[in-house]
Amino acid sequence: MAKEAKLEHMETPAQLEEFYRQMLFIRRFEEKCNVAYRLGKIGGYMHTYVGMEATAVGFNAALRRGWDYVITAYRDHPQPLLMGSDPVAVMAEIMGRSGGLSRGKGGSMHVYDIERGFFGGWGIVGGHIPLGGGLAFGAKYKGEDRVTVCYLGDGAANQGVVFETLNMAALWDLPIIFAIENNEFAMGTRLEYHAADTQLYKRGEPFGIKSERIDGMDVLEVLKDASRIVDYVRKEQKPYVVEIMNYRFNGHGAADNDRQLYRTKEEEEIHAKRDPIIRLETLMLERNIMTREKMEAIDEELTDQVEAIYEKADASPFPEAHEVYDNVYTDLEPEKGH
Amino acid sequence: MAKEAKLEHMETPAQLEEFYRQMLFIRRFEEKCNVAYRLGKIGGYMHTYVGMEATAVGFNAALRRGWDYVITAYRDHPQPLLMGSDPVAVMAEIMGRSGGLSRGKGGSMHVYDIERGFFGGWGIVGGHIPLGGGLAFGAKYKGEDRVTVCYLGDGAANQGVVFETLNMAALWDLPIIFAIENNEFAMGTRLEYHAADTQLYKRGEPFGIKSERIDGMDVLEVLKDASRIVDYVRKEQKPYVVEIMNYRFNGHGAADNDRQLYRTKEEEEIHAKRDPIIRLETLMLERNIMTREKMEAIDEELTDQVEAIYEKADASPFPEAHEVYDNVYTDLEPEKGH
Amino acid sequence: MSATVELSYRDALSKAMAEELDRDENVLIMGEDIGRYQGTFRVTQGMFDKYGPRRIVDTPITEAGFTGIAIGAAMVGLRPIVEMMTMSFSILALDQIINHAAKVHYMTGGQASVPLVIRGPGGAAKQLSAQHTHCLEGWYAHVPGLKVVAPATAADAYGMLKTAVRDNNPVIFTENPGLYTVKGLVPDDLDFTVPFGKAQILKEGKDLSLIGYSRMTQVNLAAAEALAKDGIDVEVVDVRSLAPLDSETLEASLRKTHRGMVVYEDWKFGGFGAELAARLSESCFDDLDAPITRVGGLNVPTPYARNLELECIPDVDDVVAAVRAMG
Amino acid sequence: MSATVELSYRDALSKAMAEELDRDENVLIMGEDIGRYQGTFRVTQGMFDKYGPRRIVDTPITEAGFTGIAIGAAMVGLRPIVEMMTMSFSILALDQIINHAAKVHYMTGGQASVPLVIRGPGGAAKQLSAQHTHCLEGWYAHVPGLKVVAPATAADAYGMLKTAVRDNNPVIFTENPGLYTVKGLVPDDLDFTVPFGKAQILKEGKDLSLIGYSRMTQVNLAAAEALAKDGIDVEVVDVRSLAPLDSETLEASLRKTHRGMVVYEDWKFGGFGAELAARLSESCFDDLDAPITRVGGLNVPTPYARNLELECIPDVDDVVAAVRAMG
Ligand SMILES: Cc1ncc(C[n+]2csc(CCOP(=O)(O)OP(=O)(O)O)c2C)c(N)n1
Ligand SMILES: Cc1ncc(C[n+]2csc(CCOP(=O)(O)OP(=O)(O)O)c2C)c(N)n1
Ligand SMILES: [Mg+2]
Ligand SMILES: [Mg+2]
Repeated sequence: MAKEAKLEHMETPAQLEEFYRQMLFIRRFEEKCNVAYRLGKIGGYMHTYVGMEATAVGFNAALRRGWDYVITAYRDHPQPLLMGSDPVAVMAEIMGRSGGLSRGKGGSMHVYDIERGFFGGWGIVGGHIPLGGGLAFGAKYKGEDRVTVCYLGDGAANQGVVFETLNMAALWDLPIIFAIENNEFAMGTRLEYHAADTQLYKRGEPFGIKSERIDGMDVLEVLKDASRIVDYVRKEQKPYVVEIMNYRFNGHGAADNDRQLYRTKEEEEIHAKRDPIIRLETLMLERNIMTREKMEAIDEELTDQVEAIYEKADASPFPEAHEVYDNVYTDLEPEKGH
Repeated sequence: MAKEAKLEHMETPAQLEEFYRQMLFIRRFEEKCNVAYRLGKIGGYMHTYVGMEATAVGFNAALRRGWDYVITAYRDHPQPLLMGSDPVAVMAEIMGRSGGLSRGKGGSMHVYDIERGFFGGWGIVGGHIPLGGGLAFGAKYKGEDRVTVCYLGDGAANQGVVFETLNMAALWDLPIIFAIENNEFAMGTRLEYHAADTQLYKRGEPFGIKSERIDGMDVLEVLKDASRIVDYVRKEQKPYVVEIMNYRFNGHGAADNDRQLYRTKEEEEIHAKRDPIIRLETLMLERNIMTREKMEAIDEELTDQVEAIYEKADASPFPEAHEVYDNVYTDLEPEKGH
Repeated sequence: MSATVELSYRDALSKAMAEELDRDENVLIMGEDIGRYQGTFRVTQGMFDKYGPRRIVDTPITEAGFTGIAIGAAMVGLRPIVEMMTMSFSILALDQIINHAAKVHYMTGGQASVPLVIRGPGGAAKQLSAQHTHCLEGWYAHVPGLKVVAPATAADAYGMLKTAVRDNNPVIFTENPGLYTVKGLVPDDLDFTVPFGKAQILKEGKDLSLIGYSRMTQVNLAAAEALAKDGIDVEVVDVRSLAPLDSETLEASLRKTHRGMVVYEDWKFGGFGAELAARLSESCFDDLDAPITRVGGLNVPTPYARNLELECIPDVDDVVAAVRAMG
Repeated sequence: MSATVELSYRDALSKAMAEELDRDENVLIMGEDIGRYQGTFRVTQGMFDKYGPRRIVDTPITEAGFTGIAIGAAMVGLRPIVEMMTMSFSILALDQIINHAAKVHYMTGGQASVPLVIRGPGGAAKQLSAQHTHCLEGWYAHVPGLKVVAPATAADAYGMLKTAVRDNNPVIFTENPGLYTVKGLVPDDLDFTVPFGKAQILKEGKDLSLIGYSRMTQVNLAAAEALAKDGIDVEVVDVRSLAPLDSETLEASLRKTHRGMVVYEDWKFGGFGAELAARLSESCFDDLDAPITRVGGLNVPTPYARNLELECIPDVDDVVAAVRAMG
């Protein structure tokens, strides 16, 4: 789905349409996931990206496809979709089917497409940050100019291992971007209740890492900032901390949807005005780049696409029972049976 | 040994003599430990404080005795000596004898005198930092105006749990001083090889914690800074980060004494000029507060004292075999036998 | 005997904690999303409103850090209850738990103690995948200085949690997602406590001892019922307390039935069931008509796909089949 | 057969690593004080000078962080050897090891693998006190996805470390402070490897099987010698590889001797010896003339006082006494 974007082409009609399609596709995909979850077709913990689309889309456009590495936590559906994974395989994985990227073993929180440079998909808050450091370490060790983007949440930014990794990334000049997606909540805990200073980008500073805060609800802003940052990291071979301010519109996860416990309807309404899709629609309308009708047609097209993806995924069978023993080791099976 | 110091009395002859005695006592005590280690009277990992005396002595003088809490890592001999513990019990613990503060179960790295507010004595680098936070949490919870001093090394300052604790200390306004003793080495690893930015006090800043760097080789400077910081923490009920620049003259530990592997003789000679004891001697001589003869007499007195302490400790028997099962639980014994 | 009230396992836990909070000012609860958010599994529901932020402490996601803070606070007299959102996350705090909490009393030669409870759900919920599905009770039970309990009934959840809060040692209190809705009669008595180190026979039988704890005890009860239809009279032994362990009750059961099977949800290889089977095989060697067998979880990271996940966890059918296979 | 050379266990490890560094550019070593400081136990002596900071990476004291970095690097094709200064410190990296390294291959459905070795000394050195003295091999062996080995001889140290480096799975390679100076003949062969999953009989005997691994195998060999003087002919079985485990060799030995004792340094309660004893009690039930017994470390945090510490660790006298007590 994604194309490589050059800075100068950033605001062409074609690019804006591409961004529009990507964000809307993610929105519809995630909404479908929510429906499927309620139908019992998806289980466990599932976290959607609704509201935050501009961040992944903008950042992805700044990366070299098939070359750069991306790693994130459990809110991981949009990344593989943007990096070129088969969306049916993504959906099938979320549904725990044998057609899934990991043959149903990972699920919503653990989507991977290693071949395309997408390294998951992790459930232990903060746990994947050093892995991200390792991806960058590996690239540097081999003399490849890959950039690693390591996404993490505002809540994750408190875990100790994050700081350990920041220190080593700076000490060893690892080409990695720590992209803190500050959506102001860690599950039901508001930013102010979990972070002593809510300006999270500052956490790079004691390690001498260049650090800044950007707006994550405007896809064009994200692309502009991301391109500059990615270029810096690739060229300077140094880490970077970027705090991306965004907001999730849904509950924390499909199983934790009681938003009234931690924020008000009024607050949500204010943030709804930041909706990155509406923002782009407004811009395109203002500039006469796209008509309302075209938008609706695209929406219909993507909704149908998602529907078809879902149907195909749902046609994929559950893994076979004996597969439970596969992939524990690369070369042997574990002792079997209860 | 220690007395409570008022700022205005800081530089009285009596206070200077007291500091002189404290630093020299620690020096002689530690040197005796080194000898005992070589004689096989002490085993395991043992780390002395030689060279760093001004830090513990100056800081201790700023604390309320029997009220404030102190916790540190394995380089823990000076603290109990300054806080009023029986030095024979300290030495006996280091020697693993039943007369030790913990009846020989802790050893050099795990000295405790809980009654006097000294909470050890910990061997996992960084591990005691949240415990320090907990001491401060406990004091605050009970509405007591105790201050907790939590010492840690420059190497320890990289461990993730340190940052986790800094965040919570700031979030919850815990009355704790994170006293980073930056002696420029973590075992055989020089500061520049383990810390991306060597100004470690900066690590408090992303949490909005007041932070500064001070000279830890001048006992009067330490007292002045410590008094100001302790007052702030007690009054404002907020955490503080202070990076104390000092230097260890011995090897990392008695078992790791090959200093040539990581630093030069020349470098050591330069730092030897910062010796806090010589510095105080020079000052006292300049001000005609103490004669060389008096100093020598004090040294002799303290050396004899340490000798007597050692003899008494050495007369203490090893714990009895059955004690191996004591103190696993407060109220029951573990299953016995191999 | 005091009156009883029917409660879910979850409500029994809540009730125990509320009563202990009322009884002792030094008791407090710490954890992620336990306050304003009411707890992920709702065990602390309503408590933040009632007791406020001083007693019900919402923490950042820093398991090592806040567990360590709880340990330090316990060393100066508080009695924290740390909720792990799931026991899986306690792995991040393991150094604090096994190297600090468990060793303070010993390393200080008895000068300090750590009255601390760490509680939360261990074991499989439903499709939480590999990183969120761990049974850690065996690891904890291995560590001297920790007490480890795993109640299977609402009454034990209530009585053992009170015992845990009043204990002066660090206690690992394992729950199980599948137990929260299990109901049972609970004594309506502020001072009802269930002592640690006592196993219990939940159903008497003469043919075979089914030995388990936590949710597997419920599975064993159901298996016993199914086997009764076959005329196999199973005794269900609920271990309850892993450390200290009540070997006597287990041995007495085996001396009666001469056959034993240990059932546990954890990975079979190297799990706590191995300790139970090893010691009973040794101590009851002359009393056994057959080897002590084990039924445990599959030795694989827990997969997401529901059908594969169900393969992993021992259920009633697995236990029944294993008993039948013993002949 | 290639020629052999006499080496200490330590030098065998060094030699294996140097040869693997030479053989494969993607092999590197990470750890605290392993480079400029030459390694706390000097296993990496001289390597920093020879291979430089790219291949021999001195890390800050951040076990979780650098282990995670090694895992990530392994996912993109490097083959890091992580030295834990002592295995005790690996507890801080446990989440990285068991939740990440061990599960990557499974959770990705085989897309990624983690060719990683984590090695270092486990068990008691001398008076390192409670926080520095842990045997963790039992915990690791419990985790699906990890391979866990614990060689007892110089030749196995050499051959198994090479196997570990060439393995595509995360391998926990436990050494023991007491083994570093033990000498043995080592094949002088760049491609000598010892396969995992094979136990070995180090001394044949007919009266009793003494089963152990790592340093306890050396203790068992000495005990066998002492017992020979009493006319007790002991077979010494060296497990070597805990996961995968070679049950066949262990069972075959028991079927011959009809008596078994499992010896391990770890805390007895819930240690890996329980798994060995439990499975062998079950699989060899009909072959046993006596219950399988266990000799393990005392169930206490390791105390500092030398006499108490010595109480804790099983030694030759303890094993001899336990064998005699079996009658
Ligand atoms: C170590 C650990 N602790 C707790 C959890 C439970 N948990 C899952 S997501 C989450 C909140 C994380 O918030 P944030 O990092 O801000 O990411 P967001 O969900 O907002 O994207 C929590 C507490 C976990 N998965 N891992
Ligand atoms: C978690 C952990 N990792 C490694 C060690 C080994 N070790 C003990 S002290 C030390 C160096 C610590 O240096 P620093 O914090 O600067 O304190 P200093 O010794 O200089 O006082 C190391 C690596 C340990 N004890 N714990
Ligand atoms: Mg968030
Ligand atoms: Mg230092």
